[in-house]
Amino acid sequence: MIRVQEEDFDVGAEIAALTGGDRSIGAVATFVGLVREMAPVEGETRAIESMTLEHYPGMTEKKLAEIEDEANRRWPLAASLIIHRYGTLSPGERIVFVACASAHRHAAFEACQFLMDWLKTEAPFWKLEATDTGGAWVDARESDDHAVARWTDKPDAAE
Amino acid sequence: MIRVQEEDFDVGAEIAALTGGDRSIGAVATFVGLVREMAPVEGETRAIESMTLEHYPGMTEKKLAEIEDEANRRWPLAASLIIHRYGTLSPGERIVFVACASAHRHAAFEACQFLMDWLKTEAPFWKLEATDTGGAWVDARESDDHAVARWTDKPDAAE
Amino acid sequence: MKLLYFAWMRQRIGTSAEDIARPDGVDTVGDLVDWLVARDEGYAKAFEKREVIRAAVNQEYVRFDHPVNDNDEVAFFPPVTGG
Amino acid sequence: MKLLYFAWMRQRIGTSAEDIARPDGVDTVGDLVDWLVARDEGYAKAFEKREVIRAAVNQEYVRFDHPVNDNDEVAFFPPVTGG
Repeated sequence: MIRVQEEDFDVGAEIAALTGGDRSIGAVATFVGLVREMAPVEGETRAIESMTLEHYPGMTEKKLAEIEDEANRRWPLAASLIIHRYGTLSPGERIVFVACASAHRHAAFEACQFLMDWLKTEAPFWKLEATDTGGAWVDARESDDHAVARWTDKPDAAE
Repeated sequence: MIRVQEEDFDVGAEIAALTGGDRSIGAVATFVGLVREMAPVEGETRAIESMTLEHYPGMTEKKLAEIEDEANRRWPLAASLIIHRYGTLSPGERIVFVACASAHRHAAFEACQFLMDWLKTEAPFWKLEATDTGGAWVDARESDDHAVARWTDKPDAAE
Repeated sequence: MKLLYFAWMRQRIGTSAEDIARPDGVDTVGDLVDWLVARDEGYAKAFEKREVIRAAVNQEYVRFDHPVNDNDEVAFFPPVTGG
Repeated sequence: MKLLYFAWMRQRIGTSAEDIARPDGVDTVGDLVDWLVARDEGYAKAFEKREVIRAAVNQEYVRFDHPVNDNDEVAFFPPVTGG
């Protein structure tokens, strides 16, 4: 399941809903991404007042659904969930949630990491950080490209 | 932080308590282990009526604290938590919870997997599964030994 | 065709979306970029580092040699930073 | 010394804990196992597959060549299956 939303989410309730009733599940791996209060902006560490997430409505949902399908193709998941917020968030707020449930832990962990690596490099979101000196768009990180390159059989790289 | 307890725990509340206030945290990776209703018992897949976890009080807490310290030595974690239950649990119930919080996601994910791999092979717990034909002790899985062997610099292997 | 711009490309161009008739000689995404860059300074600045810009046609990532057609939705944006 | 047994070793031996005076000639964990196995069938059955049994002295994993002393807590158990 995927959700792209402005409002916050309840991690405990989401995990309970994801696994509830399916007793074939032995493992749930999850990831929560949060807005940090300090971040490197143009080479300096700056205090973040807020972060605004812009996205590409329509394409976002399409890419998230594709990425989730791909994870389900690669690993035997009983359930999976991606929630990604947009709009303006304060430090400490949740940005993203990924949960993968499976009979065993390796599938759950790997699928969860796979989804995060792909979200970072393929989902059309852009972060604008507001500091006391104005707004700065977050740069893509080379380490994220390296992270996603681990999953060698890239299913939906540019044609 | 480590906790060895008979009672259940609230995943959402635990994550909130773990990260609350520390806005240097950008990533929280968690794992929940659940009792499955079907499991291979003596070569056959059987319905599990309940699972009883026996442990070694004293040594359990010691090993969990050592494992958590080791994770914190290897990765820059802002916070970590291991909860492991003992006693008799029904299918669908939570057994174990691991959460690792860090500035970035790779440290959080890796530390969480490391802790689970070590828990599986080093923490003195034993699972007894009750089926309609009686009780059977869960066998150690060779795949868990392989999983833990990834973390090559074994810090507290047998002397 | 419908053109969409995101993040700092949107800011430099000064709009998030526009509808245009496909210009003569614009057969690929790359042709479209050339045509936009020639239009004004905002576009030129937005496409300055062309090698980092990602393009999507009808919400699929494409390379700049991908064809564009009259009714396509073509989006341009910087490297993504979600997650 | 205090001896502890867990899981199916506890069941086979029929007790979870016992206090014994360190027998003459028992200087290592392995010596202790030999001594226990000679005691009765339950112990013999519990230590049948000696190569899979894990031992802890004072709550630290040890090998069977590890020394044992008068006041040690010595635990024997099958491979762990927690997590």
